[in-house]
Amino acid sequence: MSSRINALDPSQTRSWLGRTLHYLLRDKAGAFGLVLFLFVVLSAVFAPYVAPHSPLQQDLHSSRMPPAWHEGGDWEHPLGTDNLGRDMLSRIIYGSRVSLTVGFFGVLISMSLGLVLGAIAGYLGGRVDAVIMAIANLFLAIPYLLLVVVVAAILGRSLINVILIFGLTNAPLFVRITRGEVFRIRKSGYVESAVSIGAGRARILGHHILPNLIGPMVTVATFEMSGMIFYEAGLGFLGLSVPPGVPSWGNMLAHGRQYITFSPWLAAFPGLAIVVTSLGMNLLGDWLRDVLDPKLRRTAS
Amino acid sequence: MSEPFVRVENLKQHFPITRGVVFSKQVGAIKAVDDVSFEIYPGETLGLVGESGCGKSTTGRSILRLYEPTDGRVTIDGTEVTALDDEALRAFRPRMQMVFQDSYSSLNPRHSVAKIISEPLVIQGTRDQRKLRDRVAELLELVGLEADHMRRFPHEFSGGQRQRIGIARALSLNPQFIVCDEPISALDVSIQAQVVNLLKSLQRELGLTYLFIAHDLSMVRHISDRVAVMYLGKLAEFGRYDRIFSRPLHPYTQSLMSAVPIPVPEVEKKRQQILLSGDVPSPAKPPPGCVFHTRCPFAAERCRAEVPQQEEVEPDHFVACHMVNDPTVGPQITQRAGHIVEEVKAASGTGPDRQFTPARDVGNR
Amino acid sequence: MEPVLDVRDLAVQFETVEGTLHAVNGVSFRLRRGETLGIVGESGSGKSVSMMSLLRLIPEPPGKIHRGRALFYDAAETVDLLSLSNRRIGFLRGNRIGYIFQDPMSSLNPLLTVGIQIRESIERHTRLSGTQAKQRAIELLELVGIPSAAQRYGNYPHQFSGGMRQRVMIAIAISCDPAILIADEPTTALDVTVQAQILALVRRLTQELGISVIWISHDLGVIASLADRVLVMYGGTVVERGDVEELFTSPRHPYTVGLLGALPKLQGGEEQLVNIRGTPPSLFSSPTQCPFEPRCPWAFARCKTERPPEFFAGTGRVYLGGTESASTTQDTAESPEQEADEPFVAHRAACFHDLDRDQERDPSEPPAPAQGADKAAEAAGIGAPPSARGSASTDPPPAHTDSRQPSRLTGDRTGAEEL
Amino acid sequence: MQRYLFSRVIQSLALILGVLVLVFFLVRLTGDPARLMAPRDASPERVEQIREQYGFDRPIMVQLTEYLSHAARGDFGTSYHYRAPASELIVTRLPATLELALAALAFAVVVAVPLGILGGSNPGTVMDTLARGVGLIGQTVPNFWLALMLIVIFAVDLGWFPSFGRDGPRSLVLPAVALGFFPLGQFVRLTRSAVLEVRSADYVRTAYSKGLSTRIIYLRHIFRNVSITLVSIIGVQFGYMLGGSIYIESIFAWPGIGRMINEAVQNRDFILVQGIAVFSAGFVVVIQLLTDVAYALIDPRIRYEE
Repeated sequence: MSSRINALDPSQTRSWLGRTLHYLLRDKAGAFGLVLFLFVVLSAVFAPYVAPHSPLQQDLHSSRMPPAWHEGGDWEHPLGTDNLGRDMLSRIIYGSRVSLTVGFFGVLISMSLGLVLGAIAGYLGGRVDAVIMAIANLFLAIPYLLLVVVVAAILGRSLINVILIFGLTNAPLFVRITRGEVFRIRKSGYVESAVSIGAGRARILGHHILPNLIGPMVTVATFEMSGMIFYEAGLGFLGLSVPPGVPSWGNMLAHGRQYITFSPWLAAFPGLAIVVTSLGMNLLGDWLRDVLDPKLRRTAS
Repeated sequence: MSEPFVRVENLKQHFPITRGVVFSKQVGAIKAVDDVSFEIYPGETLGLVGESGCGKSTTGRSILRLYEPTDGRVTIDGTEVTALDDEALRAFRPRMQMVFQDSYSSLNPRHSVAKIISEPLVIQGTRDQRKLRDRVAELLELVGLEADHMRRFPHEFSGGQRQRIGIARALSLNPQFIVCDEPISALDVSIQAQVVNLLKSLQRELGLTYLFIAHDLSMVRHISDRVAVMYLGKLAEFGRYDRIFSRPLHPYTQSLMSAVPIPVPEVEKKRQQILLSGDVPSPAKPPPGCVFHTRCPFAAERCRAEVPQQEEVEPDHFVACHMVNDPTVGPQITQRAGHIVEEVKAASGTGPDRQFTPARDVGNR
Repeated sequence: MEPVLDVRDLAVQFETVEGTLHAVNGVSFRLRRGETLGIVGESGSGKSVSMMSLLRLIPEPPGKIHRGRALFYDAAETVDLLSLSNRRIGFLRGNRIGYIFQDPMSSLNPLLTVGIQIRESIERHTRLSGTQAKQRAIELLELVGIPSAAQRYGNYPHQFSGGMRQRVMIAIAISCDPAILIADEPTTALDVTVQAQILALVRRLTQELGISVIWISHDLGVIASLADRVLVMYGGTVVERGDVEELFTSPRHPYTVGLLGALPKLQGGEEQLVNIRGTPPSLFSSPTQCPFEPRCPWAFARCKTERPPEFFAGTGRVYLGGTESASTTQDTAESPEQEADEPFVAHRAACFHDLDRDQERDPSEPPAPAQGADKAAEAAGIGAPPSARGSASTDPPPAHTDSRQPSRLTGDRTGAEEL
Repeated sequence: MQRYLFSRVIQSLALILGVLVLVFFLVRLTGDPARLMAPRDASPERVEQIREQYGFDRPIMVQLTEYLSHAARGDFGTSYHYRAPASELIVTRLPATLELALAALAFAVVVAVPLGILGGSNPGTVMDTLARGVGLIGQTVPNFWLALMLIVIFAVDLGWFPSFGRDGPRSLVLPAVALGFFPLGQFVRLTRSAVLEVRSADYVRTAYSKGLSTRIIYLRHIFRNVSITLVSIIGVQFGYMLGGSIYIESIFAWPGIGRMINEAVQNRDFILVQGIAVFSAGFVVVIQLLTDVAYALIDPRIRYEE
């Protein structure tokens, strides 16, 4: 009996989730990415318990202390202090909250917008599709960073604004991807067969198109979240993100830049935090793409 | 004979070719199906045969209104399908079903077999989980799979098994008419026979009417009661299978039949095949007159100018060719038909000396 | 007639994440000068892999030629294709051995003109100058039947139809007058009328040029129309081989028998198609039994424990009208050296059935468990092989009496009696 | 080919027109562009003055028509801060940015393409791991941070290159590396995966079956097909670099457009910002058009489109 079951699937796990986990554990890079990502998320969530000091607590006596392993360093401040004597490690831990909040809600907004508009464009086609795509392509024509900087300068510094900026400027990308996927799925054999058994539009969207969109969406969302974390720091670096008092990686970088010659660690550590977060998410994203992209997996097997 | 179960009248399916920078406009049309008419009688199989791009799959989809036909009328069991509005069409869908060629893509990879097979039932209103499960189990056994396969996913099955799942889904609503769109062409020879035998026995048991689309002439002969030969969006020849296979009169049918290699070396090596010259013209720019005239050895002036209509050359045998009844060329065509059939018949006396035990059940247990 | 290629015990494996895939498992065959050898098999039977590994075209890794030899008797020298250096096998490819692939749509580089793609083969292997090579390429295009070849020379592949592209592929493969042409299902992707054109072309070309051909196909009709001899492959092994007429009329291996019965006939009656139940074998485990056993209606205990070697079968007709001498041999032809001495085209099948048929009738022998309870009744009667008919009186009469049965085939086979 | 080119040019023009309108409305996003442009501590009278000066008090359609008709003549208004025409300012700053972008692109291509090819043609080897690693790092290191770290190491500690200014080839090195690092990662990844894909294509197998040498197969068959992929993303990367130059030019005090954007934003000089945005988008659209032409030149399937 078992010989008649296709031998190509080694896992023998039946459910989709089970297979996914199976593939994750087999891919070391993906698993490592997941660990890094969880590490950042957990430290952001539990910042008050993890951080050794308050991120705002100033101590002008010990300003710009080097990291602990350097001469003049102290394990009281493992990563040193800034010019106001605030603990770098604590500020980095708290800073991750801004980055992750912007990344998470930014992606949430842009993905929701993108899903709705992209699904409409891809499913209805015709004139609606033409209009939606024309607008999306307009946004995509302007260099992304430039667009973000301009909009940020117009809207002014606040967390909500930053989230909105990323949510809105990134939506066209999601629109384009969703539309392409919906288009592809709509032409697929299983949607055609659903039509042939009398499935209505709602059912086709809900049972066939949306579930098959999850894979590509999750993958793109991972990369875009990493991108937003990146660009939020960039905006902070230009002084266009959250208000200057808030500990964020971008603000810390902008601040550290002034002391770059004498106290390079002030800029180095927030940047490293970005690199670690981004690395984790990219590894995770690569892995997700490999696992969730049915086209890729089929050729691999 | 009884009333036709399916009646297709002057069916046209044209796909627009658009071009444009900002606003697209139609600059032409691909005439995938162009004025095709035929009937299928209750409980019989119509084999629709032709080469790639001839419009046979499109015909099947237009009949089921998976494409909106450009023109023409399709009537199934007295209901004019082409006149139904969306709501009525959905309600009518259970009575006409389709088995798809690509069993990999026509089954949603995220859905379990149970979900796939029960989906039509759910759409048509069955909510009782137990009833659904029982019906799925029953259907799986009907197509030769096991009831506990329902928990698995399509990728866990081989091509032949997936095709069985597709058949089970098509059967779940007790349809009367099934369009089989090249259901076996992606399968290995030994698996093809399994699926074809299954389709045949299901037809006997359930009294189904089939439109069987294929490019394999031998398979069409094997399974069909009537045969329609299609070329470039039009029917070349149509009629009862024994009529067509004992006297193929359309020059295209002749070349098709002559081109099929016969697995009997003595015969095959001595055969004089009719080789067609050139390629199939593009359906976007079909030749005027008879679409086959560019490759037809018998083509005359008339064929270039005038579209031939179906003519009944003998009872239940229609040919769309100007030359068949031509006093000078007609006999040549008939003679060629005789020659081709003779060559093929030469093979019928021989065959393997051993018999393989036919599996008696429809499944593969 | 002398051989041009002698393949012995070829085995090819692929390392995959799921384990080792035994794609080809000890394939031996011989190709004689000027003949066309057909190789039949379904997907996964190893037919393409074994041919590609002869020219070492399988990607390594994950592929690996595990063992075997492939002696190529070229005009000047004899070489083992499998142990040549990369440089020397490169010299043979496209020069002495031409290859045509299955999918003409993807086998030509879309960015280069067909002319360049033909020319680069000529320029690699001959000393023709640029203009001469171009001239030759145009001649080749004419030879394979491409109208207005000189103009088409500068066209790109996407401007050709599938059949025309396959003609270009043929032109490339024969551009340097090869000794061997390997055609890997070249007509599978084509329509039947186009296939007829291509078959006619290849038949004409190989006759004119005296090329030995290996033609791979899953279509028995194509093999019947082209081949002089046939190998039937299943699960990475050769299960049956023989002269084409004999193999098609007196198939010995249950798989071949089933395959022929599974084909619908353009001419036949209303018979039901033969079901070969089950699915093709998994190749992940190295077989220690007959690969066809799980699907075979005639299988018995021995088929599960041992891999059947190739036994002589059928009438033992010797190719090209030789003597009928081989029929008394029940040699298993285990060693390749021994094979070399055998008459060229003995009909052989890798199946125990004819030898051990008495064992099958033994009531104490339980039916193979995989086949379920109703199998026992089946094994007792229906489908008894014709070689058993009339020789053993204890046999129940066969359920299907085929009036077309040529009588010459029963009783000819003497190997079984000697057991 | 001509039809293809024609349609692409029309599309590009339509896109630029659309961008003009989009930017026009972006600047009016908060509803009161006059307040946006005025200094933070400006008196209401001053704001009112600005409103009149720039005609923000007129109906919006009138403003739009005038803006478009001026733009058609290459007039993007007068910079509030520099007191000079925006288009003139952009043109003066353009050479520096182009120099930097081209240097960054050259750096990225020269390093990435060989690395991607070596990695893709030897999957699983050390070279491949290196290629994948570089591809990953390129995507994860923010260029503004990289720029700072490069200054710390190569300008401050080692003193090999100047840490700011545009003063000869040596001053170009650090900004170009910082700006080109992200495209570099992209190019490596794409080249590698394109090589991986192309080398297992059927036509490459055909080339092997003809007995061609590996060198010829790579040169004639693989690279040509890989280059299609590369050409098609260079336009995208150029757009990215125009944005990235905002950081890099500011950090290295490079007198280009990117730095000017930063200054204009800090000075709330939105006439200039508007001009640069339109100009950059137009620039990217033109680059995209050029890459499409290059694409068509390489790929006959587009050139001979029926």
